[in-house]
Amino acid sequence: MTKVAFQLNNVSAGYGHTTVIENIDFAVCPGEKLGIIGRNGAGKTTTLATAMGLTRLRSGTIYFNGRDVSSARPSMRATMGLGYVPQTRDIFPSLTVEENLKAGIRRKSSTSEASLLAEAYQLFPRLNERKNNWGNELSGGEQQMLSIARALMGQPSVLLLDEPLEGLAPVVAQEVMAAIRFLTGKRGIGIVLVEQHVELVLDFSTTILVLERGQAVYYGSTATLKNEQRQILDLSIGLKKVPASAGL
Amino acid sequence: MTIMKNKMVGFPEVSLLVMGLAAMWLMPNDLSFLTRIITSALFVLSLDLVLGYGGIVTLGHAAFFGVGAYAAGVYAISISGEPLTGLLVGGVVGGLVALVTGALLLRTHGLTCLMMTIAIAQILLEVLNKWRSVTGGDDGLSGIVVEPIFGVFEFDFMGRTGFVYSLITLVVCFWIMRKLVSSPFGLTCVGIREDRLRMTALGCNVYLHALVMYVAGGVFAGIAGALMAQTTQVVGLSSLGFTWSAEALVMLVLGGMGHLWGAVIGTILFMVVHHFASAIDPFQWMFVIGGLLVAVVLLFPQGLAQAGIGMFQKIFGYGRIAEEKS
Amino acid sequence: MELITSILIDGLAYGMILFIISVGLSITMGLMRVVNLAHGVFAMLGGFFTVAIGAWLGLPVELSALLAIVAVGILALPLEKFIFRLIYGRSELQQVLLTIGLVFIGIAATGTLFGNALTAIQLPLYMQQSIDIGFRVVPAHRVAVVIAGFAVLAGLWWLFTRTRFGINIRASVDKADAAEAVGIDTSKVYQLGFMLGAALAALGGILGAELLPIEPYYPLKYLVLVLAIVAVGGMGSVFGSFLAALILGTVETAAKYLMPEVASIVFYLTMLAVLSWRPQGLFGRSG
Amino acid sequence: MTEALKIENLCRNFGALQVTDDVSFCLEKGARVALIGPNGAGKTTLVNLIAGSLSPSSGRIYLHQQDITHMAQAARVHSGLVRTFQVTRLFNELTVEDNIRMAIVQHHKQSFRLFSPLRKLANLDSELQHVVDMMQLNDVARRHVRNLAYGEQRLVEIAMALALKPRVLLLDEPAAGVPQSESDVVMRAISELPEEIAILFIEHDMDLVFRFAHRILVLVSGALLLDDTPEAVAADERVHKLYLGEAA
Amino acid sequence: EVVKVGVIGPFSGPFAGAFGTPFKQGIEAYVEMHGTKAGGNEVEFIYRDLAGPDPQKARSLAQELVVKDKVQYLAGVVFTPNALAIAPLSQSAEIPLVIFNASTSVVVSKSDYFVRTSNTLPQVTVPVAQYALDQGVKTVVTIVSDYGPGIDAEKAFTKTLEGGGGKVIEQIRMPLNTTDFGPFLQKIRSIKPDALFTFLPFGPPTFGFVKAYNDNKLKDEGIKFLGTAETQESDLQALGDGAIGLETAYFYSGAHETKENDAFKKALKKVDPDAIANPATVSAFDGTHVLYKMIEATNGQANGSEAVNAVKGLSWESPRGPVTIDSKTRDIIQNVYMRRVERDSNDMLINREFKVYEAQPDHGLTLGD
Ligand SMILES: Nc1ncnc2c1ncn2[C@@H]1O[C@H](COP(=O)(O)OP(=O)(O)OP(=O)(O)O)[C@@H](O)[C@H]1O
Ligand SMILES: Nc1ncnc2c1ncn2[C@@H]1O[C@H](COP(=O)(O)OP(=O)(O)OP(=O)(O)O)[C@@H](O)[C@H]1O
Ligand SMILES: CC(C)C[C@H](N)C(=O)O
Ligand SMILES: [Mg+2]
Ligand SMILES: [Mg+2]
Repeated sequence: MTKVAFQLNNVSAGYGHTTVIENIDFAVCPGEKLGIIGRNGAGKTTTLATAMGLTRLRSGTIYFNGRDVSSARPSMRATMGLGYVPQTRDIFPSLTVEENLKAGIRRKSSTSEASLLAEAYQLFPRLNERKNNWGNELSGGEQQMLSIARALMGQPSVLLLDEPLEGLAPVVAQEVMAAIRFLTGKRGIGIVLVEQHVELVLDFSTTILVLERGQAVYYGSTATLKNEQRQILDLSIGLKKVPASAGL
Repeated sequence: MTIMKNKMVGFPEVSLLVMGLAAMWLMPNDLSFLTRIITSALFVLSLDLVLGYGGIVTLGHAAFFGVGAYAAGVYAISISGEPLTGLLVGGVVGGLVALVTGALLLRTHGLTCLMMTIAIAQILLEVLNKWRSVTGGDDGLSGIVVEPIFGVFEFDFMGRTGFVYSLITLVVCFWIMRKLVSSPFGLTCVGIREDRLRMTALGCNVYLHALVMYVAGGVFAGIAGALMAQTTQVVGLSSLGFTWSAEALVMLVLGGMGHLWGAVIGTILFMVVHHFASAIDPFQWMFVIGGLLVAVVLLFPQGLAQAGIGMFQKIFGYGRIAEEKS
Repeated sequence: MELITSILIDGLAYGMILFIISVGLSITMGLMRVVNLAHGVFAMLGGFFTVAIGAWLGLPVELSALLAIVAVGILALPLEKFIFRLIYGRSELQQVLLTIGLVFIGIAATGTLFGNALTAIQLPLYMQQSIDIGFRVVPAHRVAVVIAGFAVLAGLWWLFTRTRFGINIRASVDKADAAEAVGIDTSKVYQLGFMLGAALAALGGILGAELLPIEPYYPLKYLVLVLAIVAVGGMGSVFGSFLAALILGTVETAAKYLMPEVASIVFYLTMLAVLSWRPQGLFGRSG
Repeated sequence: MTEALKIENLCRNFGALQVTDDVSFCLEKGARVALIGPNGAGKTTLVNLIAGSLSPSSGRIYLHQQDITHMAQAARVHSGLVRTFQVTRLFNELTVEDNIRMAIVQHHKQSFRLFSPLRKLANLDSELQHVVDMMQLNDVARRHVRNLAYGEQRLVEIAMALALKPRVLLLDEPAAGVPQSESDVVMRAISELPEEIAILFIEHDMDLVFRFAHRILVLVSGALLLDDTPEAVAADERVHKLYLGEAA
Repeated sequence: EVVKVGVIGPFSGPFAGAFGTPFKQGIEAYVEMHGTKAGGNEVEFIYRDLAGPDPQKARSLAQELVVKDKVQYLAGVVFTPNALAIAPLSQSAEIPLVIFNASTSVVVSKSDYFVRTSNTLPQVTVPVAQYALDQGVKTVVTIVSDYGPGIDAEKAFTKTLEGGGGKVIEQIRMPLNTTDFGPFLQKIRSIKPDALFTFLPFGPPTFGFVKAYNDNKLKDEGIKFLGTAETQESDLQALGDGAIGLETAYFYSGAHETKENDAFKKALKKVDPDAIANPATVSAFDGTHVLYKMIEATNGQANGSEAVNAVKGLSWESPRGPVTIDSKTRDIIQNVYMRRVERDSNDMLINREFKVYEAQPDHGLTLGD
């Protein structure tokens, strides 16, 4: 069995007096593709933010490369190789596009700045065109690209993606998915993907976590869910059918 | 921060009046101090309109207080010593100055607006300073004599009439302001405070609303200034100085802005602490007031009024009235 | 002609002092988004420490000034950690209130420690000279301030636009969470940024002491002046502060030569005019 | 056919970048038109221009035959031209109800009623309830917006637009961040709006576009590439290449 | 019987160093030397803080002291507007106020119960002008802070100088918040008068002005410095070597050599080892003397008119020299000394007296406007 890269153990978290997620468990191995789905407000974002250390942990433990990082600062986790693409994109408005990318480079990176930048621009040529613009001058989709590219600059070994395709044109979305597949396959990066497009997640992931009101209602192989436990999808996600789009 | 919080107390004006009369009865020898608290409270309330409800950051609000005070003073000296019209004159002049200056500076916001308010107040101060023949320059305007109210109640040496007169003025103004902030206009101003651009997209003329609120603040500040001029019979340049603006801001944030009671409580607290700290040890009172400020910001970021109400609700089990009623 | 040259020379020298004093605030306020009205406390402490260290260790003033700047930087550390950290991201007004509180405490504390009188930093002899340029003289320390001003400007420009630290600090301020998530240790960045601001304030306090003498009320007295420069320059723009300081300095100087009685009105009118023309300040970015 | 909104030769540039390039089109009463295009094509900019938060370098905009090119943004809203934002902009410190009330007050131009209490405003409650029902916000109506999940916030965003009783509605990615299952709620609410409202919506989700749009505008590099029926757009080679990619 | 005296002054704020603290020290030095009793009555001082010119607050502080604390006397007051604000109250309540500073001529006439132990500006500027004439100074530029006292000084100086055949060729009024004095002094340098006459409020402005005078080498150009309070003791050491040689006219020098002054300085050191003997300290010291005399005369009973009458015409040897309370104006009549700054044997800067203008009244009233 492959070594677990990143693991949440019985984790609960929340804001103020309310607990938003409860007793969540999951583990990601190098190269593994974990999908998280759930309704609006089910706690997907909270789960990723807790994994990153941005939301305070109520109880439970988080391991990264065998180390207990439950109380480590987010920057510490990032330095250890945990990447995060937030749902809100969080571009730095007073940095230019290129500076935004540079901000993502880790301190002890072995690869040179230039080659990291080149790679990012290759993935998103659009960013190259806009590299001297301020972060807040980008269009919504461009910001999304920048946010993904910035996370990749840190050469993460595990990458947390919160709805990375939102606002991307279909062509670009396909390219991004291709890039992510490439990263898991060739580089062995573990991926945790939160997405609204259930079909896409079902198609992409090997393991899946289904959340309902902050609780895990399913955690296991995607195939099993698809083939044997379809009713969970109907109940939790309210997903009836995804109509094939008008003949396209 | 819902706008309906002022419903908390059934009849705020009655409570205010009772509180004031009780203070008068308890501290008959402190009337001049109490009167000063009242005029200051009215001034801080007017600042609350502008800042707490209008979201206009200002450190030049004393300008309206000052011109109101000078206007009332000059009116009393050279036109008529009748006090009520004097208040009116102060309010009108304060409002007019707010209208003219607001028209200029409300196109900006944040630090820029703040600095412009400072600059405008400073310029007005310089102008009044130079205009010695009317204002007395830096010697101040003295010799203000006010006639008895309704020709009956004479302003006495002990300051009893002055106190009751100020208290009633405060209560009436408080009532008007409370109406103002719980109206649709009040809600709109809160929206502007939170996000101007969003309000524009809702079809709101941000500039005009801000200006109206600013003028309202100017009117009440002018009335407060006039009240001060009438009860102390002198007006000095410090009445429109930076320090006075800053002090009012401190009082407001102490009590909690966006909340009329906050303005009143903040004023009382600050002035009482200042008064006693500086009477006990005038040499070191700054430690006390400085420490108080730091402590309040760190411990009660919503201001003391809000913290007090929270405590009250906890103890008496009121629950979350404010949120649910709105 | 001589008049114009005189105005320009004096305006430059005055403007540079204003720049050096306010640039630290421009950094804490613009880059770190903390409305730090207690900025002047650091400047004042720079002055007091210089004198105290000089008297205590018997060092020449240049050295004690250096030590004083370091000392203020170090003093800023616990302040950042235990107080300022709690108010990052709070509303501007809360920051205003808390830092005014700190100003009061600072005034009372320095009054108690160093006395209420004014404390003069004795300049080294070569700084007390004046340089004769024919039709007039220019005091040597003003020349030194002008040089120091340019050095600070260049140094900061390099630091903020050409180094990783510059990226880190701007990123941390924009979105602290996101900065953490990409591996920037924001608390360290804030600490360094804050120390830098405080140290620059101290430098400004020391270099500017000839015009704005060191005394306990310093932080309150020159607050508006310093804020004016930051606002006119545009928050967070070092170059903006520089230009604003020069413009306001020159305008005020010109008024002093030509119509002294209204010099301060002219200063405020200029400020009003610039701000109505460019509400975000000369070099501020909107949004 | 009655035209609700007409755009003529609209242009706008940021420095050297031509973001809107000679765009002309027309929306009739009751139109349900989708605006699609690659990221950074200038869709949001176009909405900004029409709504009046940006001013065009040249060209004209007509609302119900009236030239509004130089009309202030607020005035356009009162003439019935309403927009939503790609990234939600709500009053986070207020409750959902107060957010919607805010819009209702503006719509009725009641905001200069200085001294009469809010609750005395006629129809306030019924209109509020209507909008809340329409967007299925009953459960969260009294919560502070800042405590809502992103998807829920999107619904509030649209609710506010509806409270303004628009005649022409510009929606910038209304369903972004709303889970698939619930995006139906959003789109259905929108499509069920009274017939006479003309709607222009930006959307990257092709399912929604093809389900709800009667007509599609394709914007590429600031210029209008196509203005046609969904069938024609779906069949167009260029659209596939530039935007949809192979999968759709 | 305890007699209470309310002292109003800037005990906090920017003026605390120059006025508030010296007031307190002066009072305490007097008590140190003469005990806490005046004619068998225990005297109690109540201090109230009034940081700057703020007439409204002045008035309410005074009212409170009278109404609540039941003081029989008021004392202190640095700023003219504050004194003017107290006048109606003092008049109607018949409460004497001994003014320790406020120095505009008109102040004392505003209430029959005001007595002043400091000075007026004309009182000290007329002698400077006479001195200038004596020295053969022909042309002068006056440069004063643009506020009441500054303008008083400018007028008194100009009138006296021009009356004696001199000429004021330019009058500059500097805004109160000026920090950079360089341009003003450059301007004077280019005008090249024989001397400049200046008046500035104490503290930072004085410091900046004297610095600028040196930096711009006006002395080298032969432009004499004529001032009044600029070199007063609380600022003097901070001025440094640049102050050496400056000539000013004022009513008190710490270096005044009499046994009264020595005793005063000794008492002051006992009160506070760091205390500096300052004009403000002496005014408070002498003011306390006046208060004691009033309390003695009324035997601790509240009687404003009797108290004030008792000190009209009162003469005594003050640390500053011989003084008298003018029985008509209730203002102080005193010597004005020309002093020059030098270093004493302890290497401290001092104001060395070198010429005396004896028994100067307040010239403000005689000069008119
Ligand atoms: N800062 C916060 N404070 C309080 N409650 C919050 C906060 N952020 C989120 N919540 C609440 O926590 C719950 C889970 O939110 P979360 O953002 O994790 O949901 P999600 O599954 O990511 O939803 P979406 O699909 O809309 O992005 C929601 O009910 C939300 O209202
Ligand atoms: N203020 C600005 N300054 C410079 N360029 C800008 C500015 N605002 C937008 N742009 C650029 O204009 C182009 C169009 O932006 P716009 O937001 O309209 O795109 P969009 O079509 O809405 O894209 P998306 O689908 O990604 O939201 C983008 O390339 C963007 O970077
Ligand atoms: C600061 C002082 C010189 C003030 C002055 N004595 C006055 O009467 O106002
Ligand atoms: Mg989410
Ligand atoms: Mg867009």
